[in-house]
Amino acid sequence: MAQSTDALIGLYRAMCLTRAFDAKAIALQRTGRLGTFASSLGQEAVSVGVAAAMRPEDVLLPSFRDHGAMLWRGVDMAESLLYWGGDERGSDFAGPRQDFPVSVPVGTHAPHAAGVALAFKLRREPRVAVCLFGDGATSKGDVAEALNIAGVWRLPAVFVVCNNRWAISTPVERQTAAETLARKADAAGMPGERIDGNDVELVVETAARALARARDGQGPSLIEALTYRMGDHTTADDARRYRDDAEVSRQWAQDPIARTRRRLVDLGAWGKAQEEGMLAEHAAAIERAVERYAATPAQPPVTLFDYTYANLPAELAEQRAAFRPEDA
Amino acid sequence: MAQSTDALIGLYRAMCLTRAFDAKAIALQRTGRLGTFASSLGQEAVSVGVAAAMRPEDVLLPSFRDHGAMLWRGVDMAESLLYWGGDERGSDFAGPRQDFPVSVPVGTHAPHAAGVALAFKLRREPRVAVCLFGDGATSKGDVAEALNIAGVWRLPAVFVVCNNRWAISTPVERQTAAETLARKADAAGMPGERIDGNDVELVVETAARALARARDGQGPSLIEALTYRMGDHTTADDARRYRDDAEVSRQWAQDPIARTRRRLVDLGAWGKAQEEGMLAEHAAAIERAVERYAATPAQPPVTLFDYTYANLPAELAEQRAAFRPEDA
Amino acid sequence: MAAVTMVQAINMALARAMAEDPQVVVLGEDVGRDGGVFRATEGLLDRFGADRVFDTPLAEAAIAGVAVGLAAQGFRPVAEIQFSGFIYPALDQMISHAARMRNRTRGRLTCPMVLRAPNGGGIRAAELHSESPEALFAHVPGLRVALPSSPERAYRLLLAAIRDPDPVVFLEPTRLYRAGSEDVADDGKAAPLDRAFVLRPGEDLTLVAWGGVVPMALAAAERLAEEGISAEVVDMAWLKPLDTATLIESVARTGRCVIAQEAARSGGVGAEIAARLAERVLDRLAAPIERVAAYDAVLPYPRLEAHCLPSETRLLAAARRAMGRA
Amino acid sequence: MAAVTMVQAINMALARAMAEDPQVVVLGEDVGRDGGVFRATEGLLDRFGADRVFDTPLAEAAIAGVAVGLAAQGFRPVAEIQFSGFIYPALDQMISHAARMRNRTRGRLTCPMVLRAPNGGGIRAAELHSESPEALFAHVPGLRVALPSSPERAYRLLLAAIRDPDPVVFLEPTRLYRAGSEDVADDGKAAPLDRAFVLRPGEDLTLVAWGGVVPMALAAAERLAEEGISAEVVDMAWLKPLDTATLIESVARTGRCVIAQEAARSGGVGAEIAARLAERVLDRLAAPIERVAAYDAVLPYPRLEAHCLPSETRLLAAARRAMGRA
Ligand SMILES: Cc1ncc(C[n+]2csc(CCOP(=O)(O)OP(=O)(O)O)c2C)c(N)n1
Ligand SMILES: Cc1ncc(C[n+]2csc(CCOP(=O)(O)OP(=O)(O)O)c2C)c(N)n1
Ligand SMILES: [Mg+2]
Ligand SMILES: [Mg+2]
Repeated sequence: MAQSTDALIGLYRAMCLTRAFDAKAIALQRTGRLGTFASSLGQEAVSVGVAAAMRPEDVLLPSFRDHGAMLWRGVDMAESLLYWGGDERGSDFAGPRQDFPVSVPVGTHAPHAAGVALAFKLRREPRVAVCLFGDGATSKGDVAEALNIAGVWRLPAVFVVCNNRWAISTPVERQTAAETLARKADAAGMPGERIDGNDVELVVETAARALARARDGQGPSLIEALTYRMGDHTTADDARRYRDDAEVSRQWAQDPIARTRRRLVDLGAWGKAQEEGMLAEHAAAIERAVERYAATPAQPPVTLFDYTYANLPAELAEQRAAFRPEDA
Repeated sequence: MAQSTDALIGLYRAMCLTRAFDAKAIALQRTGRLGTFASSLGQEAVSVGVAAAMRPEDVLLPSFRDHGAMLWRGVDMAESLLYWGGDERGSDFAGPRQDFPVSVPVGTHAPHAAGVALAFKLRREPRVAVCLFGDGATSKGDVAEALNIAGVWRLPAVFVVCNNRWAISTPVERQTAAETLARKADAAGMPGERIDGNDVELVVETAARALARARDGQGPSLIEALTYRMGDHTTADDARRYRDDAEVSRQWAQDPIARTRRRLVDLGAWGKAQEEGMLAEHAAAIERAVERYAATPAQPPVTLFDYTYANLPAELAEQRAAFRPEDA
Repeated sequence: MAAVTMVQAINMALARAMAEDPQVVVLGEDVGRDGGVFRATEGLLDRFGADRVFDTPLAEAAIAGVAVGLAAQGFRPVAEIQFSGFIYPALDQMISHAARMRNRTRGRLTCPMVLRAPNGGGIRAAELHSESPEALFAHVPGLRVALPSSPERAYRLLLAAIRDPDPVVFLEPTRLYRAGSEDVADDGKAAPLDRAFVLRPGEDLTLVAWGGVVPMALAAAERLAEEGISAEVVDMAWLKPLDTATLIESVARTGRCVIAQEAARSGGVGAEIAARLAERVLDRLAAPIERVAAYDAVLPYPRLEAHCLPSETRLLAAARRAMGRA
Repeated sequence: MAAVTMVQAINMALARAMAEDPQVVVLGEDVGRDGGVFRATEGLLDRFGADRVFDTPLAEAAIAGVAVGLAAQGFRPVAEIQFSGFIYPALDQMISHAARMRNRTRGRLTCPMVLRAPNGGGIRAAELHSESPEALFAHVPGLRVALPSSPERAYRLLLAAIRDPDPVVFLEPTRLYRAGSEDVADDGKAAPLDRAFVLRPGEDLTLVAWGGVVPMALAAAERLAEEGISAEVVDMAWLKPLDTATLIESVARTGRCVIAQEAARSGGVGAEIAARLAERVLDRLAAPIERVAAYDAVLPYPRLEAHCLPSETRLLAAARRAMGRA
């Protein structure tokens, strides 16, 4: 692997932070302090690995399960919580200003990635649009249309299917008969590759290659990263209704975090002290983020009128003027 | 080739009739007796060949350029003229009662084909849904979604891309970077095959194989039939704005009708007498169809209210009651 | 006869329709083993088997399109869109094909399908999980649009929708799915087609609502009664076509009308109702028609959602204005 | 200054906008070499090159979606949908993304795009080539919707649409593309945002129209003048938001209003206009507001199309009814 040990430690830490953040978010949801939340448990290597292969000036178009990538790119955990807490300001993140917010409709951000990549191409900027979506999303027409356009225009875009085997209750075998999801690339005339998405180094390496290719004007590619959704679909879901606990248990053997930790331990680069130090550090960072989240003053209700248009239409100005927050 | 000479003569005649009908329709349009019309000049082998591989109880879902297939299936030329003349009754054809009408929106009938095929599968009927669309249609999300569903449900459907190289002014090279349009099948996990669509026997044979496969419960397939749109996109188009006459001229060498005629002549099965007899017969049949078309009494204007709902809503009944044809 | 919630009533209607008519099939994302994310299709797979209930790939345009194909073949597909916020990709199929198949073929092929979707706000859900797109469908000739507002009406309207030979968009207020329960006889009786329900008679004022705001209108009427104002509450139930007769009869009598809708104010179904009343009973109107609706802003995320959606307070204020008691 | 048709004026506005602002790019099916099926983009490829004008694959959802991506990156894409009858697959992107990007990110990302499409009937075109879907967009917070009704207004409204920092759906009446020509100065002056045009002053009656029926309203006004009825003609021009002030001013004065729209009657933009008037100037109305619109039937194919669409005869009849001269 091309990664240095330091880099691997960085990836490991990011995956661990993602998981810890994830657990905290679920806890906050369970106690009524956050809205419905989509956990990325078990698939951190994909989200983090892809982001790690990007440059700051690239643009990320994440799915709703990509806090791993978003945090890596510089979104503040408090911003992420704000988003999941039902506050639009969570997507006005200070970090990667051109990155896209989460796309709630599955797969509809894929055409945006083509548009962003086209912008780069037209401006002759060596930047890449990176779009993450799930196995379920590959059934959407939007994704097919976007891949096709990116292919024929040779756009600097990288599409990553995080194949976690499930789209809510639908296993990937009932989502498509395609041999692999990487084969979706054939329809668009771009290279498609399936990789072990629980191997974070491989994810970084594969994504880096695809990004370099795109940056170099050689066009888009599709990466299928095989992983597994260890948790429920969201906090509103109960996966035991439709899948075997045994299957989930088996998948723990592939856990990307445990794998990476083993590798670091084998390399002599990680041990109990580092692990404990990191966990404490993460816990503290998360606590601080939760505090910032909790301390964020509410948006004044009247601001609900202020971001629909740059030029407030007269009719909306009237509604705004008549608005009384106490009427809710 | 598996076709008998008689069968080949049948195909030849059907292609010739399609072309003659086509020419007549253009003439009618030019003289104001028909609306905008989409000619199938040069690609008759695909439309006719596919239909010839079907059984009567199968269901055809044609594109707007498939009068070849529709006439073969038993749509009356007068009905077709009625349709292109701007009269809904043209799609209420007496012949193949379960066949679909022309789909004006490109590619959106592909999901219908999946639905029809699903109906066959659920009822365990040995029938096949056959959907025809163009190269341009393969860029539509609807087509990708339909192929994917047909694939994963192993539906008895055959999808045929009539690759006539152009979607209005867009050549297929700028439509997609896919190696072939047959590769679109990879994304859906079904077999895809590219064939010479100007070889009518090959079209029949390939379609027949795909139909047999589907009928046999082995699932859908995609056929890309390579041909060429010899005419303008429609009577409203002037292709010289965007493509070389020289390219068109070269394509005449591939003309499926001339090819089939040569073959029949080589087989000693066709000659001047037969040709002249057929042409006269077709001309007469077309004349009769035009007469039937011209003699079709107009729909009473008030009928415009009568097919939107089976149960006429009160508000529409009111509008109907107040309707005065002289107000137009 | 047991007390059931709205989502249970919907489940009951689906089971009933499937038991009665083998052509009724249910399809959509996660409608099978999972029973739908709100459990509306729970148990149907076990009871009717995989030939009658099927999970689809994640593709809303195709869900509608497949239903069109099934319907043309004589099936009566009931397709579920997981939330009405994801129904937009299905609009093309509904507008370009479902709504036109009968007319296009002069009745040779028809489209007896139902497109169901959970609808509306009030459950503090994520973005696009609280949409009210009913007006987009209610403008389309060839479609019917229905919204229930109680378990019983859900049961009977859904049966009417499934039995109707034309496409029906059936939007179910998520906020009412489990908001309460009532006894519903599983007797297979459908609600009349295209007919509104007068839920509470009144003399001074007509409150018109549908779906998720109906209980709000009923509560407001109760409150108005305390103030000596007798409000009639009309649940439109069908938004396409509209039951103009019931509307006119009521407003001609009361002379005052407040319309409550969850969708954004401008261009909502409330506008059509107001326009019809202004056309038909102008001379009976003792006060301008009031509309209470979501503001014409993008619907806020949960934190501010309630500030944008109609509230009982706003309904009451409008009613009092209409009564000249502002 | 030469007399230009509407489609030439649109072409002129596009060229002007592209010349002024390098961020303006044009995309759509056949907009390049072919110049668009109506020639609205003719010559732009030659003049501005393949980096500013590009043919897209046949994929309407992606055309809108790609524009959203370009716009987020600071471009000002002007995307063409070949006919508004094929705009339905783009609704999801327009509603779920274009209309929300500013709000969703609190202004961090925006969507200064225009979605253009030929619109409306009257040209005896094939099915789905004569649609009037403006109401579907006019209900959506975050969008603007404009329709021109003359070459000059087309030029100025399109410039306003392109320069506006938010998404605008721009629907061009095909029946007016070449219906006449007029002198239009290529001076880069945009029409004011969100403002209707009073095309003809009048005192007895207000005729409200937009797009393809505006000339019909003007002709009707002429005819009414002969009958001694002075009709004011208002071209709404923007359907989202609506210029309520101009409407109110006019109808408060005339006391009578006839609204003409090409779209199906129920749930059209005319309903919103009527509803607003009923709210705001109820006491000034001397007669019920009349709406002249396509019937609530599937729009017929060319043979019967004219029987469904509004006609001058129907407009005149409505005006006379409003004047009590029926
Ligand atoms: C267009 C659309 N349809 C339906 C939904 C509801 N929904 C949310 S996530 C999801 C499954 C997504 O599966 P996949 O793409 O595999 O992503 P994963 O959840 O596994 O990350 C569904 C159906 C949605 N958000 N958007
Ligand atoms: C959804 C949709 N978009 C655009 C159009 C306008 N249009 C009609 S035919 C056509 C090109 C179709 O190309 P192809 O699929 O190759 O079929 P062909 O015309 O070559 O038979 C276009 C863009 C349409 N009818 N439907
Ligand atoms: Mg998944
Ligand atoms: Mg073609």
